[in-house]
Amino acid sequence: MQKRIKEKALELLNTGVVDRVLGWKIGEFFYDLTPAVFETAEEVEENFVYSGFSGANLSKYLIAQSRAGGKVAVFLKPCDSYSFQQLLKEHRILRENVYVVGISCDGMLDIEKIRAAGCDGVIAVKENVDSLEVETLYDKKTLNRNDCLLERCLVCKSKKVVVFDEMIGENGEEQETARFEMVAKLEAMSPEDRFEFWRGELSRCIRCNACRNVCPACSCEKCVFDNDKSGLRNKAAADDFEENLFHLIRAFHVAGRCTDCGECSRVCPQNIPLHLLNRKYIKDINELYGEYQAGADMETKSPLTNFTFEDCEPSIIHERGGV
Amino acid sequence: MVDFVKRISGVNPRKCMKCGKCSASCPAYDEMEYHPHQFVDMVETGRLEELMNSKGIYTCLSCFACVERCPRSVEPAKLIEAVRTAVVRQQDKTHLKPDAIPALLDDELPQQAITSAFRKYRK
Amino acid sequence: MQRIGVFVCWCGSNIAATVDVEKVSQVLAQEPGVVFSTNYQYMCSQAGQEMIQQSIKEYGLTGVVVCSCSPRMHETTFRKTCEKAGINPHMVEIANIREQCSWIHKDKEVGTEKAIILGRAAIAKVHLNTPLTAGTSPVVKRALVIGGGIAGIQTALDIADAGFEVDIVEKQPTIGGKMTQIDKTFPTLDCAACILTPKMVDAAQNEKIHIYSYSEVESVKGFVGNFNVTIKKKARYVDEVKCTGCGLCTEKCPQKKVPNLFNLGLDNRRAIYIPFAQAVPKVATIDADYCTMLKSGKCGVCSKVCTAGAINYQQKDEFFEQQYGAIVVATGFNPIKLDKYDEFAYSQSPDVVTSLEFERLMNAAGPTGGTLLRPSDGEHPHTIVFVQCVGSRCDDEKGKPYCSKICCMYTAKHAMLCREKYPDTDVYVFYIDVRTPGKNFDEFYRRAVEEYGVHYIKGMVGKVVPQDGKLKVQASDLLGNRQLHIDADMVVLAAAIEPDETARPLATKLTASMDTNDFFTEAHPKLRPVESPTAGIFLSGACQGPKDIPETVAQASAAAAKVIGLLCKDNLTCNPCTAEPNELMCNGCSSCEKVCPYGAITYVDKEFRGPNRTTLIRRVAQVNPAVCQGCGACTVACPSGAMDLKGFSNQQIMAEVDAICR
Amino acid sequence: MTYSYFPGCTLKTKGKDLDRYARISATALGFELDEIPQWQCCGAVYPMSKDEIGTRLSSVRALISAKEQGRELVTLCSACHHVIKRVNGDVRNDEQIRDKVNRYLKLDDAYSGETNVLHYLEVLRDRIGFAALKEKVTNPLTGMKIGAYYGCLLLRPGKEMGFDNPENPTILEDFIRAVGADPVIYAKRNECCGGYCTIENRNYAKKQVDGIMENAKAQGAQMLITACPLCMYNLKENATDGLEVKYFTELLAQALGLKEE
Amino acid sequence: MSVNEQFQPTIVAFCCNWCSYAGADLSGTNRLQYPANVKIIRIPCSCRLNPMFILRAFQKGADGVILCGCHPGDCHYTTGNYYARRRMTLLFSMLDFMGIERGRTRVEWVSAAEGAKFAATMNEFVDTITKLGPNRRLEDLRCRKE
Repeated sequence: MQKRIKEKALELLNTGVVDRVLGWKIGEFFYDLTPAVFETAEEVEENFVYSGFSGANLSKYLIAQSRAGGKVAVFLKPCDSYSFQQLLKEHRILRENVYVVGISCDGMLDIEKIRAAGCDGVIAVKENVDSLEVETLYDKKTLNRNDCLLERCLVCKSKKVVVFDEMIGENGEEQETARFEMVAKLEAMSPEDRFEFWRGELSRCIRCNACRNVCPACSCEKCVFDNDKSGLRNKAAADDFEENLFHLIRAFHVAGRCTDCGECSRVCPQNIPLHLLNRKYIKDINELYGEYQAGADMETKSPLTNFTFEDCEPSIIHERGGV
Repeated sequence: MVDFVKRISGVNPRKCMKCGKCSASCPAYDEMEYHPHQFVDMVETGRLEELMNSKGIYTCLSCFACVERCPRSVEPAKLIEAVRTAVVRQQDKTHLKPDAIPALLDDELPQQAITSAFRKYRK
Repeated sequence: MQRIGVFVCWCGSNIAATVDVEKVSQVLAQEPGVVFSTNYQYMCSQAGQEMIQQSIKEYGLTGVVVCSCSPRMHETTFRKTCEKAGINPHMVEIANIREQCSWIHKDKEVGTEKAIILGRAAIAKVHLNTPLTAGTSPVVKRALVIGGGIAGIQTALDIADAGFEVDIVEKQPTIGGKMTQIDKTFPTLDCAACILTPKMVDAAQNEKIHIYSYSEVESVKGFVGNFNVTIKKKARYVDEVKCTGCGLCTEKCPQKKVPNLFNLGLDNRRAIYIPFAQAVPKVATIDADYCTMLKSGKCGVCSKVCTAGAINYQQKDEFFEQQYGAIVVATGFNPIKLDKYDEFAYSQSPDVVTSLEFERLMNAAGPTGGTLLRPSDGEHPHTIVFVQCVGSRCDDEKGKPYCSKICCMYTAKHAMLCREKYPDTDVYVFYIDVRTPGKNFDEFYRRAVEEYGVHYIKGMVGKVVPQDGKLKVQASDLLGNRQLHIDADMVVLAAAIEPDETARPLATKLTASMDTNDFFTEAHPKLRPVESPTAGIFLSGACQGPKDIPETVAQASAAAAKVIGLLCKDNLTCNPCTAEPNELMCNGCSSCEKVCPYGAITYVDKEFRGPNRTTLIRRVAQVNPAVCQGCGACTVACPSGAMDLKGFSNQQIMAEVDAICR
Repeated sequence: MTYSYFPGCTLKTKGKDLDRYARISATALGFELDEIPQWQCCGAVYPMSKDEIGTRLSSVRALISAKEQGRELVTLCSACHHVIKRVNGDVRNDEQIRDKVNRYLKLDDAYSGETNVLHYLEVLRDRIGFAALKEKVTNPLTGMKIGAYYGCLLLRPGKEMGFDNPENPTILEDFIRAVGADPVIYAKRNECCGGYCTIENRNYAKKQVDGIMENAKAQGAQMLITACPLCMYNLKENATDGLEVKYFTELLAQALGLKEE
Repeated sequence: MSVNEQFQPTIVAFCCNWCSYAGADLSGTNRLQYPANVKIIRIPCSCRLNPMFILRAFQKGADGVILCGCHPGDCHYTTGNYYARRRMTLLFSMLDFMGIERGRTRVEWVSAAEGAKFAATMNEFVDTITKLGPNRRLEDLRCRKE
């Protein structure tokens, strides 16, 4: 895959179809791949990497890149393409300046899980279809690939690239997965337990803003939390309330726009399952207002800018049972 | 007692606008000394004693014509039944005694007529 | 820092009885920014207002807080007061310490404490207030009247008389409404047609009035002063301009078995018809449900006989768009359906009729030519029983909870006319109460009893049994304490009236509110009875509640007066509290645009300065302040908080929250 | 389709015809009536007093039987239908009654009115459909002018029974049309026959019945049909010069060619 | 707050200007009592209510927040309350999901004619909140009033 993608990047640059390529390069470690813009074939040859660690969603960078003059090529995995289309829908990306190469995806790897499997000091990972050969400072191990996938990939909602100019690999389909299982489990808990759960998680938040910075939906010109006049300005949470506030408001602002790409949880250095908040909104929206997948198409109205006369009343949360 | 009748009947006699449609609908009107609309008024004004001694409470057919047609959903039949219930629940106030039954029977009389008479007129 | 003055009103004892006004003004004087604080008996009085104006000058106030009655009561008053003293009216805030404090609390300590908190919230808000200036929007000098009955006609005539263009939209092929079906009017007994048809002709001939007959309102957009209405003109398959109304087609049409709705189905008409002789416009209409030509393509007789060549089987529904400054609703009423009340045997015998049907049976232009004959056998009825309150004054599940108001009088009229024309008939009227408030109304009813010998019986009919050509009426005579059994020839039911079934969907289109009975609600039940709470929508006639003809006409003229008052203005002052985007923060995502009910938001690509002397084109929202009504939906839809609402800004509301929760 | 079936006392004794014809017709129409085991009296009259619990219990037992079988409960006798349907409504809507009944019966599995109560006629109208019934008729009763006699209990109170328009019912008329005969509409078809008074005040019952018969005859009826054994008795025994009265099920069996001559 | 003293909750009621604020005025005009714990903030429409106002109220010490608007279908701005209805449904569901007591937030549609409903609703809401006790799960300790 890496080879085909790299060839495509070179081809697009060399034939002048695009002026730049948006892809991934190695960061501090080989498994720490970061988004990067390549302007020359040489740079691509040297630095472009695509591997099981290319989880980063590139769509958000196009807000700036599509306006930076010339044309840019981007490689989008299925879940990234939803974010891309959602941004198109919100007029954030200039479509005509982007050349989208869709890539099929078998799931991305979670280095934490590899570590958890007893591999400290990982220095290389060779990916096979079903297994991973992990080389560490100390020895070599073979792991089951499936055991090392990111949570979001285990419950992948869709293998379909929804918008592309060209595909590498076979395009897939949307799929039914148990992605709301954890949300449902929490819903079934008592309010006290839920409260404790979330306190336990959110109190670890260090307000590094990684979730916000990575989120394709959190792409405001100026975030309310950075705005002196918003009344919400807050750089660092000093108290339980502010930890709650930040994540509550963030989730509400992306509700109906979040495509469930899972980047927030992936990048959280404290491993807070932030995606559960977004999924709760998605689950509620699906149950109360009908199935809706942000970014799935350009036409359907977002549930929060839409309504029906027969919508349920807010009191439904008292009626629908549970504790 | 009035409260008891109101409670077990679930009827609010104050809803009555005194249109008389119950009495206009009642097939047993001529068999009663107090008519459905008077019933409602008498419960409201507390004249229960007279009602309880009235024969009319046993002539109500429970046909629900007054219930059906009352524009205000007062449902006089329920009041009549409540008063009758209040009477037959008292000691020795049973209206129908088993001894009296055989004389009333004929071969074709359906069982339900007897059962229902017992249910309606005895404790 | 603002320099704020606080003015606490006693409202006589209305506030002062449960709120320690002295303490309130003292405590509030300590609030930051408050440079002057006082209390006074009647702040809205001349003296009170002068005190405010003087204080503004004396202390150089930049903001004013009045602790008084509801802002819905005197906000405008105090704003004007301050404006005259030279500060922007939007620098004034009201703390509602009467309706929402002194009147609902009994304990003076509690009331005082709450009043202080409400005062603080207002002060906190004023600190963030900014001077606002209202824009203006032009008024389209044309009115729309929906419904062409007597209410609609009167309203249209009055508006036209004042020199404004008026359009009437009427769903029937002719204007005139219910009154065309009525025979005589109470209490004068003059002929309804004689007083109505001249008005219909006036309306038709008035240059300022345009009648869209056989038409409906399709959609309404816009707002007061500038409504954009789409009118659907239903296909009548006859060219209105060419048709001369000669009526030849209506005589030659071979389809003779069409129930004549004008006579409530008591006789038949043809598939092509003119509802009645004085119809306006006098133009034929083809009933598509019955016309053989339209259904099977075979016939075409009307087209052959029409010398004007007006028949057009290909006609389609047409849609017109028109701008209006004001809209008057005059959709009227209908008698209710009687299937819930078949103890009266309405569905079982043709001789049981509604009062409106009886009206047709008495009318010289009706199916019997004005001779009262039984529908079943065409015989003269000798005993007639009238039943009042059929479906009116009921428990909610049994019928209409209201009194239909007109039945007592028209029944007295019917009873009287019967006895007058046919002295040999016995007429019984069963009533619960006889309600005759109105000029000469009770006298009229008494005449029916005393002079015409109508038997008024307090009681109700319980059952009507059609048998052997008679109607066996079983009823109660409450005063006589007996059950009556009358062998009647006819039974006439005073069916309750209800708003026309088109009213509910129309209300939704107009966003005008309705009560649970589908009557339109007034802006104020006593003081603004002909205005809907929705600006620019006015109410005329029975769409607002049961009404007789004089009341309807009075309300119609009142509605016209209100419309004229509006159309006289060239411009309306807009709401200054409009939404305003901060372009620097706008993402251009269109969320706000999608929730705006007025289409006030548009987008432009704008050049911004980027870092390092670069320029950047960004898509940003723009609000048209003339169109924005200030609801604030967009402000919440905006994730970045770029959109804010003037007068109710995020900061202002949060300042109030803070002050209250402090 | 199998329904739980509650026949009631009279159908086992004086009203056997009503029951027998209903069962054979059901089989012919493709549904089965499964008599619930060990049923007790329906309670005979609906107790209008809210505090009467005892008389409601037997109805509730029948309702629970049907619930346990997971079926709808079909009744035939108007009185049984009236009582069971309304008691079920009470259990469904009146918290106090539901609570008391459940505590009284010491139920493991609380009953809160889950069973759906249907009258046989409702099965014909809503499940079989009169059009389908018409197709199955082998012996249409052409030319017969039949008056439907509803009485009171089937229809009233309309809000609770939800059976038909209480003042202008059509279900029996539609039934009569389905079996090929002509319905005769007469106003007293929902007037009380005086049944409950027949023991104590026969003359009064006679007056009621004569009024009904007179009205039906005047409107051209040659025969009346009913669903109520008590009405049946009354109309037959207390009429001065009455029309023939049959159970509607007999007419049904006849039209389906099932009635032995 | 001493143990003996009954807990006096702070309640913020956001009322739309056209229906509910007028409804609140009407309950005053009719002298219908409801506790002084309720303080009303006037907003133009229920759709003006930003979730951050609710959170801000809780932060600063409110124990309950209620939104009152025109009945669906009667919105002065046609559609505002439909959006508010969705927003509040989702927000309240989220608060519930995070373990905040469901009773602390509420939406009620109150027309200008429903003074009695307004008072009844407020009585009921104050009662609910009093029973729930002080808001502890969504408060800013620094803002706590002692």
